[in-house]
Parts: sequence; structure tokens; C-alpha cells
Amino acid sequence: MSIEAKEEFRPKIVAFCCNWCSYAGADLAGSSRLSYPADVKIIRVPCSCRVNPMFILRAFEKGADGVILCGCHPGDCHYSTGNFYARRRMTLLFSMLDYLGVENGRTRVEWVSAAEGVKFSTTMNEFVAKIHSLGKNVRLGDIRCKD
Amino acid sequence: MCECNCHTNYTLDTLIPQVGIITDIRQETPDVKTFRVNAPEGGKLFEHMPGQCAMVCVPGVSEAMFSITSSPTNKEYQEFSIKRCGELTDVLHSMQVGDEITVRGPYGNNFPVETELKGKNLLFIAGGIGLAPLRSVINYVLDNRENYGTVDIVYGSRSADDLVQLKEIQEVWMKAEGVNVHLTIDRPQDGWDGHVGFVPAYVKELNMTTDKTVLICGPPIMIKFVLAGLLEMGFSKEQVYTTLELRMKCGIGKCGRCNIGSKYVCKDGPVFRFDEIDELPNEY
Amino acid sequence: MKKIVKENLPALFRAIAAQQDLFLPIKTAGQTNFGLWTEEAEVDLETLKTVKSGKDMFFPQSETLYTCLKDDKKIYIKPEALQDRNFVAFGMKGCDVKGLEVLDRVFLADPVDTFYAARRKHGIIVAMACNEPETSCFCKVFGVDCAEPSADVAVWLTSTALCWKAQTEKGEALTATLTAAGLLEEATEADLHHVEGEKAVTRAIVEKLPYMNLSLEGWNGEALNEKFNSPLWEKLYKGCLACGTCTFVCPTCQCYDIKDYKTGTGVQRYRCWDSCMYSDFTMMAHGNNRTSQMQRYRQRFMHKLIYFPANNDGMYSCVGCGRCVEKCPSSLNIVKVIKAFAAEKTNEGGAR
Amino acid sequence: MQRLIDRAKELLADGTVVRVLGWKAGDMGYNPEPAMFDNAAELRNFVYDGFCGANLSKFMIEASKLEGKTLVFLKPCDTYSFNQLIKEHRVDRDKAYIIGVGCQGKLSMEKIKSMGVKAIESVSGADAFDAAEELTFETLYGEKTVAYKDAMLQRCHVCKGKEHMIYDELLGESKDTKDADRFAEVERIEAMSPEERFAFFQAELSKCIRCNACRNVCPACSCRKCIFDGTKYDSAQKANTTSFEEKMFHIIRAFHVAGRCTDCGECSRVCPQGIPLHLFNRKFIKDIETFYGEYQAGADTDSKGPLTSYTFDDVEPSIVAERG
Repeated sequence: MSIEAKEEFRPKIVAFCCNWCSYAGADLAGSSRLSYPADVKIIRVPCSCRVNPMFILRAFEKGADGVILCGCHPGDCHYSTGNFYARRRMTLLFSMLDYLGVENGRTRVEWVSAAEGVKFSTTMNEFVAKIHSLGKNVRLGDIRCKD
Repeated sequence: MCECNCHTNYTLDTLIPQVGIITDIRQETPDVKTFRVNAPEGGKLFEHMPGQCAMVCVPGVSEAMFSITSSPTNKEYQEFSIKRCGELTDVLHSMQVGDEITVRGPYGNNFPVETELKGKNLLFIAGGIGLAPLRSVINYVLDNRENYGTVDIVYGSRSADDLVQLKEIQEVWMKAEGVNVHLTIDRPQDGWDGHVGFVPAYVKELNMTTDKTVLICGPPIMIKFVLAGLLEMGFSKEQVYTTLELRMKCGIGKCGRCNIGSKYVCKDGPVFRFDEIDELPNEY
Repeated sequence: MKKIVKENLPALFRAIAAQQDLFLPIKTAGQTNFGLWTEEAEVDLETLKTVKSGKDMFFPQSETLYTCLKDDKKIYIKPEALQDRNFVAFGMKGCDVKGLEVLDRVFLADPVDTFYAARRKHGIIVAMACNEPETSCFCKVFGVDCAEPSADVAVWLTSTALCWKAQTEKGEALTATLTAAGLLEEATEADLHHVEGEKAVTRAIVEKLPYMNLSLEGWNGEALNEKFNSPLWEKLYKGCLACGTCTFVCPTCQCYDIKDYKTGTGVQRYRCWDSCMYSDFTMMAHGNNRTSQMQRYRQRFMHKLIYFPANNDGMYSCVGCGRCVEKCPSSLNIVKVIKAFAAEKTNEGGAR
Repeated sequence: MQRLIDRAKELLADGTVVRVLGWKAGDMGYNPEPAMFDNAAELRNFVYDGFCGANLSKFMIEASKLEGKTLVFLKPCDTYSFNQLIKEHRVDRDKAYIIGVGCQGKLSMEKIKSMGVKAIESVSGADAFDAAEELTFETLYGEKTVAYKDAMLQRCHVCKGKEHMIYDELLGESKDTKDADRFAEVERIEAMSPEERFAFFQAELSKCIRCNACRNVCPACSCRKCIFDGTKYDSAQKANTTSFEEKMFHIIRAFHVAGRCTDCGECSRVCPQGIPLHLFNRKFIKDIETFYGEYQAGADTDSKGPLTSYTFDDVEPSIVAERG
């Protein structure tokens, strides 16, 4: 709408974090003053397996440049098995997106425990850097959401 | 925001709504609220006739057809009585005075207040939220009292708390000359000394003379039994009017979903005489 | 009559597209549909029927009506601009053009749909005569002459040239521009002869088409209740999948839905094709007045053959293009319906 | 074919079944429709030939709600779908009497037309149990012949076999029609560059008109209410906005049937725009086999589906990026 100055690309990242481990991990990262880019928007979910493939596509549709899913380490799921199912689903979904020609690396799954504040922070920094190198998400966005 | 006038050089399509501002909200019953709507710069959004409807929309939520419950004789505003029963109405019920919505209309035909109903004795029969469209006619008739004969209003609801527009009924209609108001509720209730019983039975009990033109609105099951009762009492179908409700989208007889037989309820209705309804295939 | 030799068609398209938008049958991934002409596009004038009829050039499958912008409590409505640029719809067939006549009855009736009306006003239709019609075609039943379509311009594709005949003022204007540009030349006696020959051949084939003699006797407003209450529907609908293929490929189906889409910066209100075959078509908060697929199936044909003609001086809402005949996944179609009712009539007659 | 009609009549007469689910002859010799026959007299219109590609198993969901048993004719590949529906408790095995019918490959009108055969008046050679090597069409523009094999549906070239997975009795002879590898097409696409893949799928999916035929015909899409019919979710709409079809609808639909799709190929058969939708399903099937071991949905009625089970040592999603 306005005259666009040549702004630097700031990727929009959506991070789905499970309530029991990764969200606490993010919390720890915050309270330990570990930095991660502000471009990461965290959505808290009860369990990594709550994340439906449609959530991920929808995030892309509405303008996300990268989507990352964080959950408890396999075997540590608060609901015992949720993340095992999530793992299979995401593997298949990511493979499908790759098949459709979407850039590899826009999606990621990472297991982060409540104690791994450092891992959370480094993961996010890495992921943002990766998305930065991939550039804006064009292939999965909805044309109607472009302003 | 948008200061351009790119769209001012042609007539706006009927599908483009106007912005309306909610200027008053009355809690009628636990699940019915009456919303008063004005144009943002004041005054009415449009002129309408009793029985007509308008498409009310909360952008991004949904849009639905509601009958305009205020009378056209009211020169200041329009009112909608809306029962909370779905996604859109949930949002509407959470709105406050000053909030804006979009409205387009008026759509459909109206009760023939200026033609067939003129000079007639009128009997209004309503159940629950079904009073909404009839209220527009009743107030129109009361404001043009000399044009009509006697007025009887039979109005019933589940309980005394579910009677819509009770204040107006008691303070205006009951006091008006030549108007008989008969209220009823489905089950006995503390503090209610009026009639108890279902509307169809009450209509029969009242033993109305057949020199009246009848306007019915209410739940389909009530309409069905009231009509059967009226026919038994000697009324003919040509004397009875009602309004139909169907899924509507465009409001102008084009989008196709309210099509029954060769009629479009949004355009050829919603007001139908019962002999006209008889000609429609049984799909409403 | 004018003409242009086949080899020069790309030049013709380029010239038309330079002045206005040009839509014509384009093949994408094996299927031909109307699309915007570009240098790279694979123009396909050979395919008899595009998958979708040409209706979406005038009534797009999805179009934005307006955008709502919210600023705190205030709402701003920004209507979508109407079509104000001419465009050429090249290669529509007789049935497609007839389909627009049916849509006109709906969209140009009061209150006029301004979005459609603007497209009709700015659209110049260059209709192409059919050669080698399909056995699924039955346009003649609805009074269409596919050998000589009536439109702004009618064209015939012969083995060597495209013959061009303007039939309206709009058509004359386009013809004049293209002639002035040196693209169209006067057709010769031989060309005229050729076109007449083509017409005769096509018309002769039309006479041989299996659905040519389909009788619409008894399909009118008077038969409304008789047809509506027929037990036949219960048999006919059984294979119906409740998909919208028939309605979306149909040149006359005009039902639409109005929906909102949140773009993040506002709410886009758009309308899109809808289908009476869908279970949510008549769904509303307090219930659904057509709960079974039989009712929905019946609605489609009752609308095309009874309700629509009753409201529109006997004009049927079918043009006999045969797209539903070819595309229905279960091979159900309007012809089978008409035939089933006719057979029922004969059986009754026989029994008596 | 007469054998099928006779047997259906017997079963109706002795009360084993009260109705028959089969195919009814169309008016053109190549357009039969799925149909329900309520009595022996109606069976005069019964047909079973090379054009009866429609998989009848999904119709059994509705038939399972009716009083009495339904006789249903299932081709070998249809029985996989039926088994899967049993597994998902969508059909009632006790309400079905299954005659497993032989299949010699089903025909695609799209393919026939693409080979230049048009205005067909009659066809011969499409007999169900004695299919000819060559189909002969009488058309308004002269006689045309086409090799039967070339006119077959894509799915028949990768046929899962002549065995019926479930039946009460068998009738008719099948033929081996498999002449291609099931994953060959998928592998061909995998070998392309991401840009090529993207362009390929965009071109295919942009044709989608969102008619929902693929969803409605799919035996695995048996939800009472589809997520895409909901009103809550603002992308879940019938609009053809192109980007939605390309970037959401077909991916999610394929995902929702992943691990349950038997690869019956109905989606590709019914698509009015000829989109090769099986390429999505087969990609999932291939991935499932690679990552989690061989699995054929519908081969049985009690095994656990690949997306409803797991092992501790499953591959991590990062494998997708690692394999490049």
C-alpha cells in the first residue's frame, strides 16, 4: 500500500511448541537471556501430535516463510506416544512438500526438552538463518494474502 | 483509509452492502436481542416495507438474512430482533453499541399492507421470535390505524421470559384502540396469570370469527397446526399469509439456493399466501 | 465475409491482444479451457468442447466483490472495480453463446448484476462454427445451429483459412480494425463456397446425432408437481456422487455462493460457483430443506427443465452442449433423465 | 455377463439378498452407471463390461444402513477398498453378499478420445470376461480400432493382481493387465529438479475446478462431514481460487487418505480435468514403504495402518532434507 523502501527480508517463522517440553524450553531460553530472533512466533500446542498438516500449510498460506514443530524427545512425550505419531506424519508431509517442489528446509521438526533452553535458542537461530537464505515463501503462499 | 473515488462513477451492485452502526441493543429474552441500526452519518440505511428482510453481515464471520422488525413508519432507524442460534448470531450478540456491521437490502416482497390488507380486520398469530416480522406490520397498522379494521394479536412463547418486545406489547399495543392482545405461554409459570397453552390451541379457544385476514409467523410446526386449526374454523387459505425462511445468499433471486419450484424465496417471498404455498413443491 | 489464412492466425491473435484482452481455448497439461492469450500459450482450436464452457469469462468461477477494511470499530467497504476494458472471447461454440443468453435472463434481470453486465458490455464474442460434432451433442434440440453460431462475429475454420463474418455492431467494429491492420482480407467466392460446404456437412451430421430427436414434451410449468412427485427420481439419482462436475462444466448453471476470505489485512468478500449437488447448498442454522441427494439431484433437473422455463418464457436452462454427458463420473446426465421420463410415459401408455 | 444376472436372480429368489448393487447399461454402450436393482425384472438393464470401472464399495456405506443384505459385485481392486471400509467400520460385512467378479482391465473414455476416436455410436470388444485384443468403434466419422491395452485406465497398467481380497463367491475370469511399475511415474517426478516438479504440479493442479469428484468418489474419503465443507475454516471453501487448490486441498486430501488409500485409482478416473491425482497417493504409498516397510491398505481387515502405529526407531523428518 505504501511506497516500499528496499527493506531487508525478515522471514516470518511459525514455531509450534508442545506445552510440556518445547514451550518450557522456550521459556527457559527466555529466562536464561538466550536470544533468538523476534521473527519467530510461537504457537503453543498441547502436544506435537496436535499439529495437523493443515496447520502447517495454513501458516504458509497466510504468509509464513518457515514452519518449525518442536516437541518432547521421542519416548518422553507427556502423553507417552504423541510425538511418535507426529514424527511419522511430519516425515510424510515434508516428503510430499519436497515432491511438490517446495524448497527443502522450509519445514523442520526438532525435539526440545524443558531443560534445553540453549538448544531451543540455537535451533531457532539456525532455522531463521536457513529461511533467510531460502528467501521469501512464494510457492506455498496464497495470492490473496499478498498486500 | 481508502480515499479513492474509483467506485463512485457507477451504480453500486446490489451485492455491495452499506455500513451500519449499532446504536442501541435491547436484551429481549435470554437469547434474543434487538439491535437498532443507523447509517454511520445518522438516519436510516434505506426505506423498506413491512415483511421485508435485509442481509446483515459481520465481515469475516458470516452473513445472513434477517427480517426488519421495525416499522417503516419509524423514520429514525431500523431494528432487527435476532435470536442467538449460530456462528453469526453469536458474534452479533457479543457486539456493543457503536460497533459497525454491514447491511444490504431491503430484499423480498412485503405483507400487502397497502393493497389486500387495507380495510381488513387483521389477526396476527406469532410464536417466539416469529413476532419479529409481524411487529413491523403491527406497528405500521397502528400508525395508520384508520386504514384497517379490528386488530387481534395472538402471541405465544415457551415461557414468560421468552416473550419478545414485551414492553412494547404492554405499553403500546395493549393500550391501543381496537386492538386485542392475547398472550400465552407453553407451560404454567410463577407470576404468570395469563393464558397457558400452545398457540394453535389458544387460537381455537379464542373462537375468532372468519371475517379476518390472518398473518402467521413462528416455528414451522406451529404454523402447520395453526393453519389446520384455522381451516377447521372456516378460514380459507386465501385469507392466510406467512413468511418462509430458507438459506439465502444473494437476496436477489440469482444465487439459486432458496429456489423452490419456480419461486425464489428471497425475491418472490418471503411473504406468501397459503394458496400460493400450496402450489410450491413440498420442499420448504 | 472476410478471411485470414491459417498460418496468419498467430498474427491475428497478437493484433487482437494488443488492443484488448483475448481469451481463447488454450491447452494446459492436456486439457483445453478458455484462457488469456499469451505468446507462449498453446492455442487449441481443434478440440470441439473446452472442459468448462466459456461462461467463466463472463461469470468467473471466483471473483472478489469488495474488500472490507477495519479500523478499530469502523468498517470501510471498497468495491471491486467493474470490467471497463474490452475483451474478445474467441472460439466459443454455438451452445456456449446460447448459454450466455440463459445467464442473461438471470443476471440482467432486475436488479442487474453489474459485474456480469459490465463483462457482457465489454465482451466481444467471436463464435466458431462446429465441425465434427460429438454424439453427446444435442444443441439442435434447444434451437442452436452449431454450423452458424450467432454472435458478434461468426468464424469458420476451413482446411486453409479462418473465414470471418461480423454479425453485430461490436463485431463490425472489431472487423474494421483488423481489416485496417491488414489482417483480414475479403473472402473469395471459393471461400464462401467452402464455408457453405462445411455448414452443410455439419448440419447433415447433426441430423444423425443420437440425441437429435430428444423430445422435451411434457417439460413445462404445468407438469411441475407431476414431475416433482415422480417416483422415478428415486431410481435415477442412485449413482450420483454429489460432486459438482455437471454444474461446473455446464454453460448455464449459475448458482453461486458468497464467502469471506481473511487476507490478514482485510476481509475479501468474493463469490464463487456453487452447486445444488452439494449437501451444504441449502444448509442453514435451523436445518436443511433438502436433506437427501435425491432431492438435490431432482432440484437440478427440475430447475433446468421446469422452473427456469416457467419463469423465462419457456426458455430451458440447458443448451445441449453435452458436457455433463461426457464428464459425469457416474455417467448420469440430463439426457438420461429426459429419456427415463419419456420411457415411463410410453410404458404407462402401453399398460392402459 | 448373463452368468452374473442369473446368479443375482437366484440370490434374490432364495432370499439371500434383497437388492443388487451393480452397473446399469447406459444409453450409449459405453456409459454404464452404478445402480441399485430392487428386483429381478430390473436386472434386465444390468451390465458388466470393460466400461464398468466404477468402484462400488463406497456405495455399500449407504447400503449397509438399509434393511437386509445387498449383493454387490466387486472387482479385485474394489475388494481392497471394501476391506479398508470394514476396517474403518464404515460398512457392515454382514449386510453384504460379495460376488468377486473377474476383471480384464477397465477402459478409459478419456484415453479413447485422446486417441482420436470421437462420435462413437457403438463399440465391440469390451466384453468383461472375454475382452478382445482390439476395441472396434463404429463412429459417425467411420470405423476406428484401438488396442484394448492402450485404452485401459492408468490404474490397470499397475494392477494389484487378479486375487479378490474378500468375497462370498467368485464369478468370471480375470486377466493380468499389469505392464508397468507402480512407482515408475512417481520416480520420474522425483528425479526432476524442485523447479521442474513445482512447475509440473502447478500446471496440473491449476486445472482443478474444485468439483470434489475426486473426494466424493474416493472410498477412503468417507467422513460424514469433510473438513473442507466446514464453515469455520476460511480456506475450507468451494471457491476455485487456484492457489487454494494447488497449495492446500489436494495435498491435505491425499494426506488424509495416506495409509488408507488402496490406490484404487478412482480419483484419477473421475477427474473432469484429467489431473493425475494418483501421483499424490502413490507418493505417500511409496514413502510409507520406504520408511515403514511394505504395506498395502485393504489387503486385510485387521492390521494397523502406518499412520496409526509407530516404532521407537522411526526415521526423523529430517531425512527428507538429508536425502537431498
